[in-house]
Amino acid sequence: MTPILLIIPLAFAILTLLLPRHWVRAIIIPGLVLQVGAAVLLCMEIYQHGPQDYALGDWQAPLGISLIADGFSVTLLALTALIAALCAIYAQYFLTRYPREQRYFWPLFWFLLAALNGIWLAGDLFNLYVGLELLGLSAVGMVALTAEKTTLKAALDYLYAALFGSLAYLAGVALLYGAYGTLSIAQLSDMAAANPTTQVALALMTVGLLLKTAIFPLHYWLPPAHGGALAPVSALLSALVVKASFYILALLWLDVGALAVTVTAAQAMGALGAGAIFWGSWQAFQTRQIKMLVAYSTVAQLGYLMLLFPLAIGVSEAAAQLAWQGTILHLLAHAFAKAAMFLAVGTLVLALGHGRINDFGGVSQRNPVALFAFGLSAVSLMGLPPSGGFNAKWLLLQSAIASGQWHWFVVMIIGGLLTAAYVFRVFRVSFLQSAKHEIQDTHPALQLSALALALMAIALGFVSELPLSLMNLTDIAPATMGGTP
Amino acid sequence: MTLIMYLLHHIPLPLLVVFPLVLACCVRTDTARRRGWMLIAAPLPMLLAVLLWYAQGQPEFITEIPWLMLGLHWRFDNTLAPILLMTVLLWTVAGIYVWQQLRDNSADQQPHIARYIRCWLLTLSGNIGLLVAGDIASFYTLFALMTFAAFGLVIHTQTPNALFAGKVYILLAVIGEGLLLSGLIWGAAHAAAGELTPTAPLISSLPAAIAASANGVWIALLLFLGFGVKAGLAGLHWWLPLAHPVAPTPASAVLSGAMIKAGLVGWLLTLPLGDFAAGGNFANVASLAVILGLIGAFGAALMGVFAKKAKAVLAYSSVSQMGMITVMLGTGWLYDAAWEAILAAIVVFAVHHGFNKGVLFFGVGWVSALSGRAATLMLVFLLIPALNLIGVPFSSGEYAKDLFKHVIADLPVGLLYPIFSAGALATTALMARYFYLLRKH
Amino acid sequence: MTALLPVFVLATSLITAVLIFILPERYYRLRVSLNLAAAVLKIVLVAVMIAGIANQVDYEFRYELLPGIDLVLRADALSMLFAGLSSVLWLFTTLYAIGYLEGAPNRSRFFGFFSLCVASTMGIALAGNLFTFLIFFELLTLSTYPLVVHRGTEESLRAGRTYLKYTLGGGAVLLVGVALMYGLVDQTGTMTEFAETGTLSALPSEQHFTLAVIFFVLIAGLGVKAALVPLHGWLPVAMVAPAPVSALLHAVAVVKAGAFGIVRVIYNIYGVEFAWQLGVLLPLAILASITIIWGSLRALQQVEMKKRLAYSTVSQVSYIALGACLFGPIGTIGGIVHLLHQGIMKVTLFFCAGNYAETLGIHKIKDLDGVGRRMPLTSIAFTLGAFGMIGVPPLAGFISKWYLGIGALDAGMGWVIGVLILSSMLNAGYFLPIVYRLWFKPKQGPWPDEHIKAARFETHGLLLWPTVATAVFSLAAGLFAAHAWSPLSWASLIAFREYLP
Amino acid sequence: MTIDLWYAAVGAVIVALSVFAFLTSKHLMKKLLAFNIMGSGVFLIMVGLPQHQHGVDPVPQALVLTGIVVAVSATALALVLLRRYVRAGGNPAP
Repeated sequence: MTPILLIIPLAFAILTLLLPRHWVRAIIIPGLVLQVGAAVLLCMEIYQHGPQDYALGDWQAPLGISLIADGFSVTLLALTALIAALCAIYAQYFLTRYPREQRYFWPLFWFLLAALNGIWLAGDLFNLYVGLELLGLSAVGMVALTAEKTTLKAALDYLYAALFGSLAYLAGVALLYGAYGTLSIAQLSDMAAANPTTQVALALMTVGLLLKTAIFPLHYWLPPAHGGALAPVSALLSALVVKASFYILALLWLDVGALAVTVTAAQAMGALGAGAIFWGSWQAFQTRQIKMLVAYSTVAQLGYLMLLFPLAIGVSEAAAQLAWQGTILHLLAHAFAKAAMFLAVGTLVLALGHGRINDFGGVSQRNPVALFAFGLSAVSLMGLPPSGGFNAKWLLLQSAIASGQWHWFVVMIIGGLLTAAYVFRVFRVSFLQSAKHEIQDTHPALQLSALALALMAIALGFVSELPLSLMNLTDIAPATMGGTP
Repeated sequence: MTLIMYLLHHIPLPLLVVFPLVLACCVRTDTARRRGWMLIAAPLPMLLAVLLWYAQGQPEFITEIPWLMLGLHWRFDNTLAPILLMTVLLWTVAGIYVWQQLRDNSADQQPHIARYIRCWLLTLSGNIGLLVAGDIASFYTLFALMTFAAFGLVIHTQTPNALFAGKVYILLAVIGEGLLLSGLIWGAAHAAAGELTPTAPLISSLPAAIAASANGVWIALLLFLGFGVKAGLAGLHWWLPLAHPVAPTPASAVLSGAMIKAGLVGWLLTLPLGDFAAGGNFANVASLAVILGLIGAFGAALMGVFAKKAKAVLAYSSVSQMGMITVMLGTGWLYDAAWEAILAAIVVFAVHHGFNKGVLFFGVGWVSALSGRAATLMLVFLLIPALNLIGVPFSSGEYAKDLFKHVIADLPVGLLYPIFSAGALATTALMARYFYLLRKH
Repeated sequence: MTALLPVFVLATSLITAVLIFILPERYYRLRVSLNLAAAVLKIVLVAVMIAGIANQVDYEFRYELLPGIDLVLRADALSMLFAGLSSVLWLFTTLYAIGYLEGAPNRSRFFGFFSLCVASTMGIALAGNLFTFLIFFELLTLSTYPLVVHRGTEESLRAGRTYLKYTLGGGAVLLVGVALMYGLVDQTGTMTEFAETGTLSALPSEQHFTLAVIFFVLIAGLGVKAALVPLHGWLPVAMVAPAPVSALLHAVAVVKAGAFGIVRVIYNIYGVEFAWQLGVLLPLAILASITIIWGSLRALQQVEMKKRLAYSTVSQVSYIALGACLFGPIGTIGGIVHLLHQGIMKVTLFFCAGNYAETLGIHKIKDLDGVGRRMPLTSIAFTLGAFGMIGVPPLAGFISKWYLGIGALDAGMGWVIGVLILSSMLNAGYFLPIVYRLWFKPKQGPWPDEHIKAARFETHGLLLWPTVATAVFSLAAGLFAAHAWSPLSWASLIAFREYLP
Repeated sequence: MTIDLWYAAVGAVIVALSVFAFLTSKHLMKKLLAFNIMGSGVFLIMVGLPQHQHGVDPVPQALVLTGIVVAVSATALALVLLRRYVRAGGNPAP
């Protein structure tokens, strides 16, 4: 079952590359159905039978590629499939205005999916590297789709950051392999001790991954890339791609190097997160372009993910558990909400013909559904109930209380208010009665796919139990990662 | 007769009080001029009921409706019955007066007839209602109804003076209601202590509760001052001389004759007098009552003789007369053994003053409507109530005052007796001024 | 069935909201019938539940949201008081809004958020624990913002911003309080359930200081919506909203949610006896008293009708908090019953203000001269509402004040009487001049902007009859206070269950 | 010091130098070159260090092979983008 999730996207990537244009359009829906179906089936299998190891082609590690499907990875697989499917539906209608870009979008899209699935399933550090590189390359390609000067520049910056980050990561891998002679995450987590080699390796990998995740102050490449790309691309990048490198980071700190990391380092990571929250929010509050606002919002929201480290390292098991659960929920909620937000914003920009926030008057009358989707996703981002974002924030707050780390508590509360501050800028103007510009109608599918994602972000607030119970099905995580194995 | 008896026993008291309210709802702007009869009809059922009740020998008569307001408990009270009778009669007569006015063409000059009639009926309802209300909530309700509705009567003419008088009236009224409400709540809290559902306690339970309370003095003071606004207590009387000259004549008559007694009724009902004062330490408040009463009695007379209008003189006279009643009340409060007798004197005095003052007010209207010999005849007729007020021998005033003087003759009150007697001089001066101003007119 | 009834009650307005959002603007009749049908259905459901509660039926719906944290919808006597108020007023406000917004743009959006707002209110009423309460409390903020800025003018947007600053800030503070409660105190997950007499008193005395701190954090969060001074700044500004919104915000939704929350925290989390022992009630009572006086003083200075009413709300809502602080059943009754009484009286006043503005274009108090003749029914309704606010019997406000006063004396806080009386006098100070202008002043020149000519009635029927109805309610609530089905009796039931478990 | 460790040490020096070049170079082409050199350094470490510790090992060889493929394709993509960027009027040395 497991490798199908890699085979499907790769197959479709090649198909869409080779087939003529009208065929490409025809196989989008079947491909999505297959992908989502496979992800759901795997989920159910894992749910019933527990985590699975799979050696690709029966080649055993270390030379073979081992795929590990546990609760965490299948959750992310399902998330990826869902979001990708909705983004694809959106893209299908959105790209009718971009025939040239459409040609390249679909192969890149499928490669991106393959890379993501590969990362979620990877059982060793090197496969993660390959996945990261494939992910980076297809993401850069997608950013560069429109081939305008600004997007090319953004794509180049993104590419250089990704490459530099990958190499830093690879250097760390080299050190770890040198020291322990294995790349398997499961084995390393037993072996890695708190010695300088491990710590240097971790430091190198961390820097690389921070750069790829665009954590403040290494976030410089993200806003232009995410803000400049086409709407469905931005949605995929913000919702999924940055999460992949964060996933690896979390794996490194809480699993592989759990014995080597120090509380001080974890607090420093948290400080970066706080910096991201404040700086990203402030920038989002300042910017004039709606897409940049959403992109900076991603910078800020990624900061919450960083709070996992101080909240889960060096604290009681219960607090760590809460932090871990909160982070997972936040990751999921942000993925849904941010994808929805980018899609909604894309629709609005399409309707208005520009992205200047201050000229958004009248949008609420002509594009209510898109605006509503934006609003719902904003609810989740602000961490207001009922939403996945709220549940995530709640768990993180509880974790901060349980471990007595009041500074992070304060950061999160203020962060929520800052989010509200920039999000409501958009609502404020959208309620203005006077429309300064001609507003065009947009295809309902555009609005509805955004709304569907936003509703998922909200619905996550009611079904948080589901991912959290799936999460507990893990065999690679020690106690700090997910409770009972 | 049995049918009437049946009705008397089974038609609840509230209907008699609500009747004027119903009438008020039927007044319409375009036909108001032809609705003068309502003013006469409104108090009639109550008048009938009281007379019947008297005819039956004043049996115990209570209407209870537990689900209305905080539990309604209304009754005819033996002590208050004379005042009730006087009030209803006065309102009826005043109603006739207004009805006649409305029939006259001169009434065309008066705008806002509908509003006037409505306010009249509302005030009437409150005034007669508070005399039969036995629970605190409805008593206060009707008291407030009377207070606020009377504003419409005070400012009816809409002249600048009337508007100013209205302002002073409403200001003092609101302050009075405030004092009153705090006193009532405070008292009720003691009366209802230990109960889980403090449905409004009966007003008759207040004196005992106040007497038993550690803060009784303060509650009593609040109530004394709160009702004092209505009763024209010296210092709180300012609205009276302003309101009476500007209000329409019949309105002045009921204001001074009937409504002013509502304050007195409040005192009689709520203050810990008689047996309740025994052992209590209300001497300070009681002395205050005597002192304020004296100041009112003579101070008002002093101011009254310089008044420029006949009705203002009558207003000061009302303050003065109420001052005498206050003195009587204070004395009775100080000497609880004598209270029963003094109470009788107070009631008689109140009824006597109500009737006579009413007639004197009507007189102002009558005299101004007449001329020549008829006016002179009227002046002569008006000597009767004036002399009554002064208390010349064989008059109702003499009877009322004598009742009181007999009581205090036996009490160690020192100079009070001669001073009280000197009150007649003050009244005489005022009456002289009244006739002078009428003649001049 | 007993578990699902609270969900149904919530769903009536939630589903209506969704349907209205989906319906295109032009389906006027369908939208109206949908809205009204839902409102009537909700009243029926609430009535069924009220009857059930009186017979000790337990309505509870429970759903696990997060590990160890449940979404609980439970109907108890107190929640039914609030639910009854909001369902009845929803019907009347909707009727009024239909008339008020006739021909205006964006009605679909308006009624959608309107229903959502009522759904949040219902959720607040039925919330069975602090967490659930918090969810709906925040939802309320979100659903009311579009209503406040509905007109889409610069002014309303500014007002919306102020509104958000306060309410989101308050929401964050409440979140802090609730999170602290769960994190520091409630290890078992049962102490944050709303239970009669509260459960915290069982905790050891070392935790009492923490509990007191959390209490004030919670109150600070709730106090923003309840407009406790100095957190009341949003309320007068939010007056730019359309009249039915103001009516809803002031009478049922926002300020009541705050006040209701305070009552919940005191009675069902801490338990009034325990809160009294902690010594947290006296400071709150003093704050509430300051609010009462301050609101009245500010109301005196206002020249605009709605602003004056807004400051009056600031003052009046704190009666509820004050009543909740009075330790003893009578004060409790006073506070709780005022929750309802203030609602019907204030909604009446705002309806009247809306009628004056919509019919004659009158916004300033000085333009009200002689309106009583032109709009007698509205003016009678206003007079009733105003006298009720002053506390003149037999109107609803008198009953509240009566119980508050006696309750204060029972609790040994006699000074509260002074506050009540002073406030009543100030109320008289700012309401009586309006009443005076309505009835006694002659008309000065033409009306500022007469939209609706007097025909069969003085104004549009849908504006008039809801106003009259709520005015009659506020009279009836006082007149029949001792009746078994009066708000007062229901409040007494709540109080007895609190004090005599 | 084995020869493998020497390789690893040289790799580390190369990485250090190229990181410096990557960070300080303004020109995008130079950055790309620095990246490639950095890659070589990392590969040297990758092969050298494990062989120093555990003797001859086929795994690093396989890994480096994969790494080179990835680096080449990344370089190709970067070159394409760079060329398009310059053609679109972008300045390669901002």
